[in-house]
Amino acid sequence: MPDDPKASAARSPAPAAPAAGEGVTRRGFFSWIGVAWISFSGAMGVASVSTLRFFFPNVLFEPPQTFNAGFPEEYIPGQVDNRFKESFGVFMVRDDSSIYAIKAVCTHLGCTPNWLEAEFKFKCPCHGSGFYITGINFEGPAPRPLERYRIVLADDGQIVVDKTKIYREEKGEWKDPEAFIAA
Amino acid sequence: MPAKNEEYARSVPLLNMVFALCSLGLLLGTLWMVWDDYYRSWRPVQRQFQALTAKHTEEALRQAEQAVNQEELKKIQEELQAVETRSKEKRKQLDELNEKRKRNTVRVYITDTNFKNTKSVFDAVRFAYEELAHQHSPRAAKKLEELHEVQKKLTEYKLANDQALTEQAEIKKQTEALVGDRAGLDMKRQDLLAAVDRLQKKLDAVAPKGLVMRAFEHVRNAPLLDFMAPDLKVQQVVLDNQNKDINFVTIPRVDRCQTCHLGADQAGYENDPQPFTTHPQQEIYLASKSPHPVDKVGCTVCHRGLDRATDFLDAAHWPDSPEQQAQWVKSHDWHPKEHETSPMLPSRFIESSCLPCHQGVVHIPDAKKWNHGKDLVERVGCYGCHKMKGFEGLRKAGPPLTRLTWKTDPQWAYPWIENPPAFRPATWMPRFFGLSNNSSPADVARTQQEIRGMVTYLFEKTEPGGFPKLPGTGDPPRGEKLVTSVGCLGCHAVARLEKSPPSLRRRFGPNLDGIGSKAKPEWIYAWVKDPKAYFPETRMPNMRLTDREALDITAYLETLKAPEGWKPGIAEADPKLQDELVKDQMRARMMEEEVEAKMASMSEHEKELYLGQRMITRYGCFGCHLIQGFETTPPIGTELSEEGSKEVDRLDFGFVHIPETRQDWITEKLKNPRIFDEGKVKSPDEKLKMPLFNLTPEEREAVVTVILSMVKEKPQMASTYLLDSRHKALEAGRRLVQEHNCQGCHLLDGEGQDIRVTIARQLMEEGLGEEEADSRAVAFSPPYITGEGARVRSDWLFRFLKDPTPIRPWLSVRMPTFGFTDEENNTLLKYFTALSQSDFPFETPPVQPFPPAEIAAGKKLTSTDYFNCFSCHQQGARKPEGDPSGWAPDLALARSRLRPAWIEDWIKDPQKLYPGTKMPSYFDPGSFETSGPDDVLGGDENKQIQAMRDYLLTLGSDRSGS
Amino acid sequence: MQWFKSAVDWLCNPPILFTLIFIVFFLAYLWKKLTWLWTPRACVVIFLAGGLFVAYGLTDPNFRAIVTKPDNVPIVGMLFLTGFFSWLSMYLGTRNDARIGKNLPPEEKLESEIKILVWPDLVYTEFLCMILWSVLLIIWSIYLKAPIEEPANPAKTPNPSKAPWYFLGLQEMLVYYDPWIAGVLLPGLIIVGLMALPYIDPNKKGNGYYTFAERKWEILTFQFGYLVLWVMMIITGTFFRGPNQNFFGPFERWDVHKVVPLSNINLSEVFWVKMLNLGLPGNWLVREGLGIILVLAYFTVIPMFLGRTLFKRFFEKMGMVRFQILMFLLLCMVSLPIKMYLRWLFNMHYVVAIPEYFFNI
Amino acid sequence: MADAPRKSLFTQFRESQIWNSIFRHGPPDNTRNRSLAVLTNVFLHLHPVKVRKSGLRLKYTWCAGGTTFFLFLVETVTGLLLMFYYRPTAEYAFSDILDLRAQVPLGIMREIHRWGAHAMVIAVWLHMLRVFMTGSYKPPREFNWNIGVLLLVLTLLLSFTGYLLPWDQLAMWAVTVGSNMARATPFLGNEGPGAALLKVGDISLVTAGDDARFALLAGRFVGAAALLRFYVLHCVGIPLVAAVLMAVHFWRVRKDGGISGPL
Repeated sequence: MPDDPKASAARSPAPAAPAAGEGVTRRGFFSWIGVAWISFSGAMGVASVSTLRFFFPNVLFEPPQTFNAGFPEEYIPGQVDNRFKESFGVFMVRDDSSIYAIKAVCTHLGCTPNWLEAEFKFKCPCHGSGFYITGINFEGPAPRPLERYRIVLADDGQIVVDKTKIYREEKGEWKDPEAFIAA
Repeated sequence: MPAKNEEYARSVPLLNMVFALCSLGLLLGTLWMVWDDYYRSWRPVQRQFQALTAKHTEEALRQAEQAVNQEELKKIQEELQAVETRSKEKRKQLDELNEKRKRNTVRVYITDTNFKNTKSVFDAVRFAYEELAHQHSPRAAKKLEELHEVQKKLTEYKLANDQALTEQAEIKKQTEALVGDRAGLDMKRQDLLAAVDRLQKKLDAVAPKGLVMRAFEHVRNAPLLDFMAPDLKVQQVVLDNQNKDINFVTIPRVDRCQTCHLGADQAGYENDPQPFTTHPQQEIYLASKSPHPVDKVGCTVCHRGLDRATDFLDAAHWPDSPEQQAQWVKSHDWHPKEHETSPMLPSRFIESSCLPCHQGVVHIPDAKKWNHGKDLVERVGCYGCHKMKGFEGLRKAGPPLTRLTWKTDPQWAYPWIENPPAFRPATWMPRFFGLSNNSSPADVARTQQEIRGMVTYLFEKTEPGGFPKLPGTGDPPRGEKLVTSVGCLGCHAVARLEKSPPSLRRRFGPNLDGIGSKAKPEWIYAWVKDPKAYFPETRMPNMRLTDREALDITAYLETLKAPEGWKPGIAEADPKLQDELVKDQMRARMMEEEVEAKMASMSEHEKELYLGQRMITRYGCFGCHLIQGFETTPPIGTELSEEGSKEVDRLDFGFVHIPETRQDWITEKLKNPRIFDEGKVKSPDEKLKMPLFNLTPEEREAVVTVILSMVKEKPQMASTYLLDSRHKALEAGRRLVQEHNCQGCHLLDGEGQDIRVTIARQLMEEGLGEEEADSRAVAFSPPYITGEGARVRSDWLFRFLKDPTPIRPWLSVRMPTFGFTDEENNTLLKYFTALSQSDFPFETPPVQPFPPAEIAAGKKLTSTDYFNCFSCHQQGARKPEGDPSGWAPDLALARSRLRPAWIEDWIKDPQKLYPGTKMPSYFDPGSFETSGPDDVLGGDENKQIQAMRDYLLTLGSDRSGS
Repeated sequence: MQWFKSAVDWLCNPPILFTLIFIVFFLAYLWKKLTWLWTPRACVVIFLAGGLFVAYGLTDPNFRAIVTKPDNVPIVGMLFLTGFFSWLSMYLGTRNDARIGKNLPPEEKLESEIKILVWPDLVYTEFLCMILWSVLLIIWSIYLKAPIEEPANPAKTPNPSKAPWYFLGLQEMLVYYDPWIAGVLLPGLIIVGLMALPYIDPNKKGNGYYTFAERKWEILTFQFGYLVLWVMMIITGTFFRGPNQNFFGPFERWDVHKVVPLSNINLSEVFWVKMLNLGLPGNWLVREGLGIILVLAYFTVIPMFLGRTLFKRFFEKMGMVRFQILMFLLLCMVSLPIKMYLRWLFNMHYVVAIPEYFFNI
Repeated sequence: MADAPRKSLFTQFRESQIWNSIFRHGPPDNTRNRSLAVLTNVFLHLHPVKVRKSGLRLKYTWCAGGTTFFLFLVETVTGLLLMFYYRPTAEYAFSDILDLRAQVPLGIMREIHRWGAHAMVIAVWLHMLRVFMTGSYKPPREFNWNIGVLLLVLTLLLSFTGYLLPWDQLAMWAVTVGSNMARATPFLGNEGPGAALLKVGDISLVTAGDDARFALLAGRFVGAAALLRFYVLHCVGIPLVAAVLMAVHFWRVRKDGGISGPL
C-alpha cells in the first residue's frame, strides 16, 4: 500500500495480456487461467448438481409406502379386508391358498372401487367396472384387472405390503412369488 | 490519446493467478460443503448395522440350512427327477397333449375375446335401451329385441368360453396323470426351502456379493446421488396421535430414533450393543402386537429427547449413571445439549412416562418402580404439603393431634419432634431439626425454643377428656402371642420380631417400637379395642378383641420401650431468646410499635403459645396432622402437579454443583432437603424447611419417578388408556384395597399376603424347618381372594364384609371389622366380581329340589367311604375331630356362601384355584376321566362332582351364613 | 492471571469503559503526539494486541461462552473490521494531509484523471471479490451452525432477552432513556441526521479523497456517533449485558441471581425534596417545571450561545435554519453521554418525569 | 510462426457461430472490444465503460458496496431455496428449521443465508463509513447518499424480519424486544407520550390493540400472524423496495459522475 503513486502510474502500461485464451495456452500445459476456469467450472458444476439434489427431500411426511398389515391369521379366507383401504388404498384379500394386496385404484379412470359383499365383487362407483375377488375385470369399461402390490412376510411373521412395486395380471406377474403369500 | 486507453491498472497474469487460487478454494469449499452435508453421524451407524445384520443372517442361514428336512427334500427332488424321466419316456403322448394345449390356448383366447367384446356391446345396447325406455321412445321395443339378441349371443360365448376352460383343466389333469404334478412338487420344494430362500435374499440385500453389486452399493449411497434408491436413509415414524407440545401449538411427533436404533423393534439383537439392541419386553413395547406398537406410539413420547434428531448429541441423550456418562464422553464427546426443553429421561426414571396416558389407575401394570413410588408418596404423605394431582381427597398421613393429652405427654412429644428417628428408626415421621441448615449452636438454641412453643401449643389445644384406668393387668407373653397371631403384623412391624426389613405393606400402620414409652396404657387399651372411638377416620380396623385379649396386648405393647439412650424431656426455657423469636415473627406482620405493645401485653405462656402457633404454620405440621386452629389452612409446599414439566431454570440449584436437571434436583432435595441453602446467608424465616424423610436410595428413586411423571402435557385422547366400566370398577376397588391394606393379609390381584412371612416365622418357632414353614404358612395365612368374586355369592360377601364371621376355624388370624359403608361394600363387591369376571350381583341358583338319587349319590361320595369330607369340614354344629387347626370351612355355609359353579371347579381341581391349599385333590386333572370312583353314577366324574355340589347345597338352612 | 481478568472486568463497567473510550477517542484524533496511531506499525501492534487478548480470552470458559455464541461471532468480526477500516481511513487521510500541507494534491488526485476501462480490471476484481466471499461464506457456514434454540414460547421470557445484535445499541440506550426516546426518537434522528448530513455540512473540502485535517469536525462528530455511540454500545449490549440486563464483565459468569442495587432518583425529587425539603407538588407542570426548563434551555440557549462564540464561523456560513438543525442533531447526540453520566454520577433517572403521559426524559 | 498454428479447441469454439451469436465482439484485447464487452452485456453495462483509476483502488473503495450487493444476491438465491422447505406457520416453522439443519439435502443454505445476512449488515455499515470518510456524500452525490441511507435501513429491516422466521426463543424474544420500542412511538404507540391524550370520553383511541406495534405484528404480541407478516415482508415486500432503490442507487452512481474522486 505504501506505493508511490507516481511509480504505480508509471508502471501502468502493463503487458497487454488478454483476459483469457490463446496467449496463455501457448506457454505450456500448466496455466493459471486454465486451472482457474477448470476449478471454477467444477465448483459451479458441483453447486448446480447440489442445487438439483436439493429438490429431492430426504424425508417425507406422506403415509409410508411400506406398511405392516398384521398377521396372516387375522385374515379370513374368502373375505376382502377393508381396513387399509382408507389409510393406504389397499384391499387385503385372502382366498383359499394365498393372501394378496389389491391396489384400490380402478384401471379405467382411477376411481376407488368398492367391495360389495352381497354381490361378491369389486364395483367401481364411477363407471361401473366390475372385478372378481381376484381383481380380474368382468364387466364395465375397465380394460384390465386391478393391480396388486408386493406382499411379503417379515421376520416376525407379519405381512408387509410394499406399494413401490406393482404386479399386473396381463403381464403374467401375479405368479411372482412376491405378488402373494401362500396361506 | 488512445494509448492511454490501452492501459491496464492491474497485472492480468497476477489476477489470473489470484483467480486460479480463489477458484481452487471455491471448488474445495464446495466439495467440502457437499461432504459436510452428506456425511452425517448416522451413516456409519447404519453401515455397522448392515454388517451386524449380515453376521446374524449368515448364522441364521446356516441354521436354517441345517434345519431343512433333507429326507423330504431328497424325496421331492427324486420325484421331480421321476417326472423328468417320465416326460422323456412318454415324449410322444406329452407332445400330443402339448399340441392339444396349444390349440386350446387359442380357443380360450378367441372365446374369451368374443365374450368380452360382446359384453361391451351388450352394455352399450342395454344403456341405449334404458335411455329410450326412459324417454318412452317408440324405438325402445326394437332396441329391446336387439338387446335380447345380443344377450343370447353373450350366453353362447360364455358357454363356449367355459367349455374351453374346462378343456384346459382337463388337459392339465391329463398331463399330471401322465408324468406327475411338476408345479405341485415345485411348490412343495419352495415351501421346504422358504426360510433358506428368505434369509438368502436378506443376506444379499445387506451384504451384496460380486463387484458390480458392491460398487452399486456405494454408488446408490454416494453424495449427491443418494436420492436414487439409497439403502442408507433416515428412518422415521410420523405419529399423528402423539402430539408434541411446542408451546400453545401441537404438532405430530416425527420419531427418527430408528435411524440408528435399527434393531429396536426386531428380535435377534438382544445381545448386541447399543444403538442396535432390541428393545426389552417386546410383548409390551414396540412389537406390532404389543399395546405400544412403534408405528403408533413411537419412542420419544416415553423417552423424550428431540424426536426429529438423527445425531447422538442432537437427540439429547441423557446418561443413566456416571459410568455411562464417562463412557459417552469418550465415545460421543457427550455434554448436555443446550437449548433443549425436553432432554431424554435417564432410563432409571423411564416409568415416569407411563402416567400421562395411564390416568386414573391405582397402579400401572408392569410399572413396578412407579407403583412403589406412588405407594410411598401416599405413605409419607407428600400430598399433605404439596398439592399433587391424583392425590386429592386423601386422609392426612399422620394421626390427629386434637386429643393428644389422651394419648401421651409433652415429655415424650418434645424429643420426638426434635428427632423422630432417634426414638423410632423406622418411622415415617420426617425430621425437621438438626439438619444441614439448622445445626449451628445458634440454630439449635433457636429451634429448641421453637419446639417448646409447638409442644405447648399442641398440648394446650386438645379436647378435654381421656380414657378410664385399665380394668386389670394383662400378661405380656400372651399379648405377644396375640399380636403375632391375630393379624396385627399384616400392617404393623415390631423390630424385635423381624428377621428382615418389613415390606411396605407391613409398614402401613406405624411401627410399634417404643410404643410403651410413648402411649399411655389406658390409651392403648381403648385404642386396640375400638380405634374409631378415638379417631373416627382411622384405617385401623376393629379386631373384635375381648377385654382379656385387649389387656394382654396392652401389657405386651407396654414392654416395647424406647431405644437405649433416648430420654424424654423438654429443653430449658430461654425467655430472652423466646422474646426475640416472638418479636421477629411479629415484626414481619406489624409495625415496631405495635410489636412492643403486643409483647408487653402477653404473658410468657401466651408468647410460647404464639411462637408455637407461628412455627406450626411455618413447618406445616397440619399437612399431615389434624391440629386445632389449622383445620382449613392451605398446604405450604410448592404444587407438584406439573413438576415433571417445570422449567429447569426455575429450580434453585444455589451453590450445589450437580447436573442441572429436574431429576437430579429432586433427588438431591429428597436426600438432603436443605442442601440448596448451602453457602447462602439467610434469616431463619427464609431458610428452606422441607423435612428429611426416612427413605432408602431405591425408595427415593421411586418417589422421584412419581414426581417426574406429573407433567403438564396432555396426550391425545386416541393415545390414552381409557377405562371401560369393568376397569373403572376394578380401579375403584383397588383404591379401597389400597386404603385398607387388604393385601397386607390377603393375596389379591396377584400381590400381597405380606403377613405370611410372620406366620412362617411363627411356625419355625414352633419347630418347623424353614422350607416346610414356608409352604405350610400358605395354609395358615389369610386366604387368597383374587377369585373371591367367582367363589362367593354377592349377598353373602356383602353381609360378611359388614360383620365378618370366622370361616376357617384353623386360622388364628382374624378378618377384622373394617366398618365399611354400604357404598364401600358395593364398590368392593363390584371389584371382586369384575376381577374374576363373574356376574354382579346375583345369579340364578340351580333348580331345586334336586333329584333324590343325585343327592343320595352326593351324600355317598362325601361319606367316609369315599372322600370323607367331614373329617375336616365342619358341618353346622357338627365339628370334625381333632385339633381345630386341622379343620376346614363349614360346609353348611356353602349354600348361602358359595357360587355353585365355583364348588364344581373347586372339587375338580383345588390346587388350580388356590395353589398350596390344604384341600386334597380327589380328581387328577391329568387323567380326569379315570380319576373318580367307578361305582358311583356310572363312573362319570362330571356327574359325581355335580352330585356333590347339589348335596352340599342342600345342607344347612337358608340363612345359616349370616 | 486472575488479576488481569478482574481488571478487565472492572474496566468494562460501562461508566469506566465509556469514560475511557471518550478520552481515548478524543486523544487519538486530536492529540498531536498520538498521530503515530495512524501508521501501519501501530495498526499491527493494536491488532496483534487485540488478537492476543481474544485468544487469551478464549481460554476462559465465561469469555468463550459469550464470544463463541454463533450470533456473536460476526460482532467480533465487525469490531475488528470497524477498527481496521477506521484506522485505514485515518492512515490514508493523514498521508493526504501531509501532502496537502506541502501543497501537493491528495494521492487520489494523481490517478483520478486517468480513466481505466472497466474490462478487465474492475469486472475481474469484482468477480474475484465474489468468489472470495463465496468461499468465506461456505467455510464460515461449515464451521459455525446457525443457532436454533428452544421452540418459541410466549409464556417464558428468556433471561436475558435481547434484540438482534445490530439493534443492541438501541437496547443499550434503553438503559438510560425511555423507549420513546431510545427506541423511536433517537433511531429516527439517526436516520434523519444521516440524510440531512449532505445538506448541513458546510465544508466543501474533502470530497472524493481521504483527509482528516480538512474535515476534522465532520469526522470527529461522525466517528463519535458511529464508533462510540453505535459500535461500542452494541459491544456493551452484546457482551457485557447478562441476565436481567445486569452488567457482567467478559470473564464473569452469567449468574441469574446476581443482584445489583438500583435506586434511581428523578430531578424533581432532588429539587423539591432534597434541596427544598418540600414534598412533591401535585401538579406535574409545577413538579417538572425545572426539568422542562432545563431541557428547553439545552436546546435553545446552547445553540444561541455557541452560535455566537465557538461555532460563529459555522453559523455565518450556514445560516440560521441549517445551523439550528445541525445544533439540534448534535445536541441530541450529545444528550446520550450526558444522560449516561447523570445516571452514573447522580443515579439520575429522569430529568423530566411525567409518567402520567409516558413522557419521561 | 511458420507452421500453420494448430488452433486450440477453445479457439475453435470461440470462432464458432454459437459463440459469436452470444458475444458480438472479438476478444477483449483492444479498446474497442474491451468497451464492447461491457456495453453489450446486460449485467456488466451497469458499469460505465471507463472509471477513474483512483476509484479502482481497493484501498479507496474497500469493495464494500459491491460486497453488499453480492451478499444481497446470495441472500436472494439462498432465501429462494429455503422457501421450498420452510412454512411460516406457528406449527411448522420451528420444526422445518430443525429439518433444514439435519435432514434437508444442502440444508447448509440456512447457514449461508444467516451468515450472509450478518455479513451484509456489516458490509453496508462499512460502505457507509467509506463513503463518509471520502466525503463522497458531498455535492453532487447528496441524493444518492440519501438513497444509501434508506438502503441501510432496509438492510436492517430485512435482517430483523428474517430474524423471527426460525420461530425459536431467540427469534421470538429478539423480535419482541425489538418491536416493543414501537409501543413507545409518540402518539402512535399505546405507551408513547401523547397517546393518553388521544381519547374520546373514556374511550382510548390508541391501545395495544391498534397502535404502531400492532400494525407491525398484526397482534398484541409476537404470534402466528406476526410470523406470516414478517415472512411476507422479508421475502417479498422489503426485497422489492430494496431492489428498486438499488437500481436508483447504481444508476445515480453513474449519473453523479461515477465513483467519487478528487475534483
